[in-house]
Amino acid sequence: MLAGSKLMAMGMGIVFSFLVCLVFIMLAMSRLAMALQKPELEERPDGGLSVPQQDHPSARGDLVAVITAAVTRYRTTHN
Amino acid sequence: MLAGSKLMAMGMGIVFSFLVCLVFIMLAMSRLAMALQKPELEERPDGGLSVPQQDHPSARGDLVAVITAAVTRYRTTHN
Amino acid sequence: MLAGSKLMAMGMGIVFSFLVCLVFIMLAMSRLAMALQKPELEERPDGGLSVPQQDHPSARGDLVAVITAAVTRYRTTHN
Amino acid sequence: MEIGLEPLWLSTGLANFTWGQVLMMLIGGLLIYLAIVRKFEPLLLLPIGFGAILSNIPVAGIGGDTGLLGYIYHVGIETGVFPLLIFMGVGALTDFGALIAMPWTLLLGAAAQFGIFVTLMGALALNMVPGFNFTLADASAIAIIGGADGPTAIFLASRLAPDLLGAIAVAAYSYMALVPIIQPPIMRWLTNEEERGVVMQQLRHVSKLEKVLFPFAVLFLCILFLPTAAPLIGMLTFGNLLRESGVVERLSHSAQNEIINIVTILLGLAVGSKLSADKFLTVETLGILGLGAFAFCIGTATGVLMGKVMHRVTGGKINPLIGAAGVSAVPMAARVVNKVGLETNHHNFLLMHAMGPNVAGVIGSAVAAGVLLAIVGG
Amino acid sequence: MEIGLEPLWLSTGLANFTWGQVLMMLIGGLLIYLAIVRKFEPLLLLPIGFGAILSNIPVAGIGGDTGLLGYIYHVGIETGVFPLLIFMGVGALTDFGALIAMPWTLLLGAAAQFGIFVTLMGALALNMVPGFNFTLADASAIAIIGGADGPTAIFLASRLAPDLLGAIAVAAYSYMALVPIIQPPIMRWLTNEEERGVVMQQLRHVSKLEKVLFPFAVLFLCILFLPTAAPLIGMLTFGNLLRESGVVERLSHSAQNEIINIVTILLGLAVGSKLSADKFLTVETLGILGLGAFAFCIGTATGVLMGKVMHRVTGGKINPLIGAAGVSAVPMAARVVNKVGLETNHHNFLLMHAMGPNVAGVIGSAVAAGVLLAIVGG
Amino acid sequence: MEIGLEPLWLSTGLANFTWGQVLMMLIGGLLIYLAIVRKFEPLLLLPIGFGAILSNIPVAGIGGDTGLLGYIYHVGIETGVFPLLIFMGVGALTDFGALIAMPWTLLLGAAAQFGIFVTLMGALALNMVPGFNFTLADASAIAIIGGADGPTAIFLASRLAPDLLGAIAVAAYSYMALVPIIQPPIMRWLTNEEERGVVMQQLRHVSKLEKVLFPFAVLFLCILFLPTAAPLIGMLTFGNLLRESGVVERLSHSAQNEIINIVTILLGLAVGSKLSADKFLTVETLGILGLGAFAFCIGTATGVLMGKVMHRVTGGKINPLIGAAGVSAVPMAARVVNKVGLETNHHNFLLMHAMGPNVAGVIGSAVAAGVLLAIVGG
Ligand code: NA
Ligand code: NA
Ligand code: NA
Repeated sequence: MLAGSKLMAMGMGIVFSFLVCLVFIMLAMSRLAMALQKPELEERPDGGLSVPQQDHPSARGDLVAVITAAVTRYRTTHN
Repeated sequence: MLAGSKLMAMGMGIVFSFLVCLVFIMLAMSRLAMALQKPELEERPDGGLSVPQQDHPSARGDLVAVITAAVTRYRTTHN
Repeated sequence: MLAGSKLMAMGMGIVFSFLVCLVFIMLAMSRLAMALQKPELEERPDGGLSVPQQDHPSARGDLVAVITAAVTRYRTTHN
Repeated sequence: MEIGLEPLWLSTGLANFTWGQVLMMLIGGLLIYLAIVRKFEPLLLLPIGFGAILSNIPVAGIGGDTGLLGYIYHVGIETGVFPLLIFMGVGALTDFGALIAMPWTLLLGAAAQFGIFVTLMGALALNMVPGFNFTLADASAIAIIGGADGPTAIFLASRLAPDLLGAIAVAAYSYMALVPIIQPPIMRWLTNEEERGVVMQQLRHVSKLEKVLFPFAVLFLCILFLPTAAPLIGMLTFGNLLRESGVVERLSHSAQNEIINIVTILLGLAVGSKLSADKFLTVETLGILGLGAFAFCIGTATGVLMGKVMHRVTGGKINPLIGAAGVSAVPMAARVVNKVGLETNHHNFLLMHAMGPNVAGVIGSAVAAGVLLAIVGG
Repeated sequence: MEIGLEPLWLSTGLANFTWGQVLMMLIGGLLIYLAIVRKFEPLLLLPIGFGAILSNIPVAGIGGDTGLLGYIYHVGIETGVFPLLIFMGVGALTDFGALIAMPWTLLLGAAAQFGIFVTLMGALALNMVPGFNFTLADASAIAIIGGADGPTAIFLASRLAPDLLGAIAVAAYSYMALVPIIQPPIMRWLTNEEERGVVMQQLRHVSKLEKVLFPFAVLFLCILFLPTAAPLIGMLTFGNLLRESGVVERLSHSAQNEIINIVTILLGLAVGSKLSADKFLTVETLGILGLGAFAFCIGTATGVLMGKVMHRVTGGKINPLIGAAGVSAVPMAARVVNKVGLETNHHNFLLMHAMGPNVAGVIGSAVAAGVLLAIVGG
Repeated sequence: MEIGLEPLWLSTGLANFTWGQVLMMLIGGLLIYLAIVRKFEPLLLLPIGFGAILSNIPVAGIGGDTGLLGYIYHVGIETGVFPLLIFMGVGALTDFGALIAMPWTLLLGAAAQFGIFVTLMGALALNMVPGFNFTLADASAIAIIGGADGPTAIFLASRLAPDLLGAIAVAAYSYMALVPIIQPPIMRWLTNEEERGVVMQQLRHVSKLEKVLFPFAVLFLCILFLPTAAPLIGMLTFGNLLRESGVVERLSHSAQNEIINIVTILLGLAVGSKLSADKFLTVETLGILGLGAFAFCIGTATGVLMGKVMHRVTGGKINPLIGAAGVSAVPMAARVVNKVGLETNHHNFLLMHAMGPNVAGVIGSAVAAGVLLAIVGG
């Protein structure tokens, strides 16, 4: 019973903390989403016909860059 | 071969008995179905707008009642 | 590296041989397909209403014949 | 590891073939031919035939313990899961209304199972011929071919005679496809023009409630008297309840489509993997093929004869032809009845009346399988 | 092997029944009745009920180690695979838009989990009654019934108290079906006319990007603080990402249909196979049923009370009724809120506003399950 | 068990993270980003990326032996079942008509496999760089990335180098998505304006019978000369026969939809579970990524060069651009050919002509995989 009440207190505490954190993260996320979408909306109207293929090279750069950075970081930490 | 003929006799015997039993059960079932559906058909026309939600409490009663009965019976048999 | 170049030579050799063989088999196959379909095309117009059911007896003959032949052959080879 | 032409040559099929494998591939090819060109039960015979080819490829070991088909066989057929899931799908696909309207046609489904038990005796009798050595379990698994029901045959064979599974499954599906050839002569020979011309009265209406209660009725009897048939009957009635309950449309749809299709592909391939030369190219296989044809003929005949009995007893209300549908082979056998009936009377459509004994035959052969399991498997 | 009537009789169900099996079959039948006639969560209760019947058939051993249902249980539930795949499907089926528009309603989903932890204490308290002997693991598995979420309950029970799995699953789905009966009186009792009449303002538009980011936000927190909830939260958010990403239509469709349907059938049957007399017909089951009802009541009440708090804090913008939806039981609880709201104001549709706490409740109970696993399972 | 904040803190992700896990999650996130925003093979990269995140969550153990993804990996990838089922689906989805109409384009599919074998040498050469230590089996598994065929790469890697599976699968699908970037410069560089402008004559009609015989022709050769490729070629041709036979519509539909969708979800998650820090965050992964890009470039170049040879030999009837489609990456590479062709002549649609070498490339890389298995796996 003592274990039970301790468990209850902790359990509800964690559930509430978790979901309150989630509230703040969601508020932040929504703000981020709006920030990300506004410039897009402004760009698009005047000639923003972004050709997807042209985006690719940078994406490829991203891929290799991030993985390279990750590997480097990991190796410097571990070796 | 003797085993075979014995098996054949028994096998066909069981298959036939089984399906003859099934005939009678089905006849009984059909009669039951008609009996169950007739009162329903008579009830419905004059205001039988049974509200499903109102049925629920009794169903819940059923559930608990049957399980309680089952548990009690089992325990009296086994303990 | 030596193993690698040997593997490369052999690998590409096999891939090419395989696909060249496949080219010839496909050419043969296409010729066969045309040969098989021409007589059919000629037959059909004048009363070639082949009743599928009438084909079946021969098919059944096929089945038993081929399996019988196969079993016989296998047994003569193995026993 | 050595790289060179010698080891490579040794890894080719050409260097490793045995005659048995070549012959089995030809048989696999024949099954595919029959499936595609002659439309012999293509849903099963095409995967079985292809499975036979794949599993007889030397070196590749696709049918072996670590091969794809060996793995599928182990998971799906050794455990009995696949035939039972197919039986669930059959239940979800089957409307038992015609049988509920005419419960007495269950007797036709019962009579047609005679083919099973006569064949069992026939298989044991064949042991007197040198080269044959069927155990009682083997004979039972062979006999179930007469049940004209694929999943039942595969389920029983996987329990009683796994070595014969390939031959039994091939025979079962081949003869089911041959029903339009095998049955009509027997039906015509055993009936006269007057009997074949009987026009049956229209089926009564079957209520939704009856259809919902029906699976429970069948399962109830099975539980009381023949629990060994419960896996088969249980999954059949479960599938049928999904269909008739009307409250689980999603699940019913899934049992009738996704599940049965996926399982059929995998089951067919796995059954094909049992068509190996050393198990299939034996004189026993010829015996199985012969006994299977025999079983179908006897089952058809006893079904029709029982139809004649019912014709007399009911004062001519029953057309004895519908007894032939009692072997099951749904819905092919019912269609054959309809076709033979139309030969005598161009306006006499027996299809719906034949569906009663036809689905009764499914239950009948599952019951027979339960009997065999109870007696032989014990 | 001996052939005769004696051994055959000994293989019948009649000769082998125990009373417990008969009673369990009746309970299986009751579940099917409730599923078909009363429409109690039929997608789950029908297969569970049928599974209970099948696995209690004597001799057949369908629920045993080598039986179909035992095999499915072993592969799908012991491993946790089935509830997690269903959770993926739930994620793919759920639109979290309402929650994203009103993130504070997560507090309602949090408050309703109070039912879980009070029930945990209740289960431990019940140990003082002779006959009850719940371990902390048992009590935790029972308490999760208050989460009103089937797959979460099955997942947690399969980890913490496999012996109680059958009773817990039955209780969870039964009470979820009873939500329209259990909740309204509590909701009416705890709120006044004015509170119930609050008309909430229309939800703001939620952009596609927010919906795509949402699963990451939830998963991110789960990874940081509660990795034991990661299997559940992970598959839920994965399914939701399949849905919202817009680039994998095929996979999203598959998660929402084929996978969830197939798994539901198999999961239901396998859960049913745990309804065996020796595990189910105990006084503990009565305790579980009682505690489950208690958990639902408490969860509803604390949800509504938190709704009242938010009502005050926001100066009356929140209708406290929507707090009741925080128990999850999607979408039934939200519909109940809508219905009770309409009683006071015939033009006040609360359905969309109740969807926020409703889906928050799904996350809340998965979080609670993670807490229980972290503390009790460690 | 002790209840307190200390053990609870110790069970959080925050207390247990390693840097490697954080980096792998970021890589998982990157893959999802590429899948959703850049539409890089989303059907695979989204589940792979999510699987990477899930399996790197500390404490949860989702990718471990008793975790969901570990379990799926064990059942579906260690056994080879999943890639083979996907290959069956690919066969059922592919129309080989264009290849049958132009059998000589098989040579283009053969030439493009040069990328595989050059990469194999490259991988072995890389061993001279300190930090690299690829065995012949590793090198072979890496080389198959040049085959531009996902299931083939996963199948071969699961046999020859399971430790590298994650990196190989990620590289294969990433570069397949990058085909529109990698190929055009090489194609333009190796051909002149006149060659690129060649208008090819319309494809002849291909009869149903040819399409049915085609899978047998391919399988026949495979059986004779390269049985190690039989699992891949066998399932590909089986799927194609389901499609073309015209008698098993249900099964063909199932292979093209339910099966491939379900397996894709599970395969992606399971491949993602191999993206663990200790296996992925090594200098070898950089080598694999580099070699993969190299393989694609070489394959494209040799395909185009073979196209130029055929252009000469046929007196200018063949547009050498279609050789680039020989790497497979169906149907992306064929679309790229079409696009580059349109740059020179706005009315020259090469799509259908490029489909021939494109599907030839699928067969070619399966054949190459068989060669590698025969030599290296023996
Ligand atoms: Na039958
Ligand atoms: Na909940
Ligand atoms: Na390729």
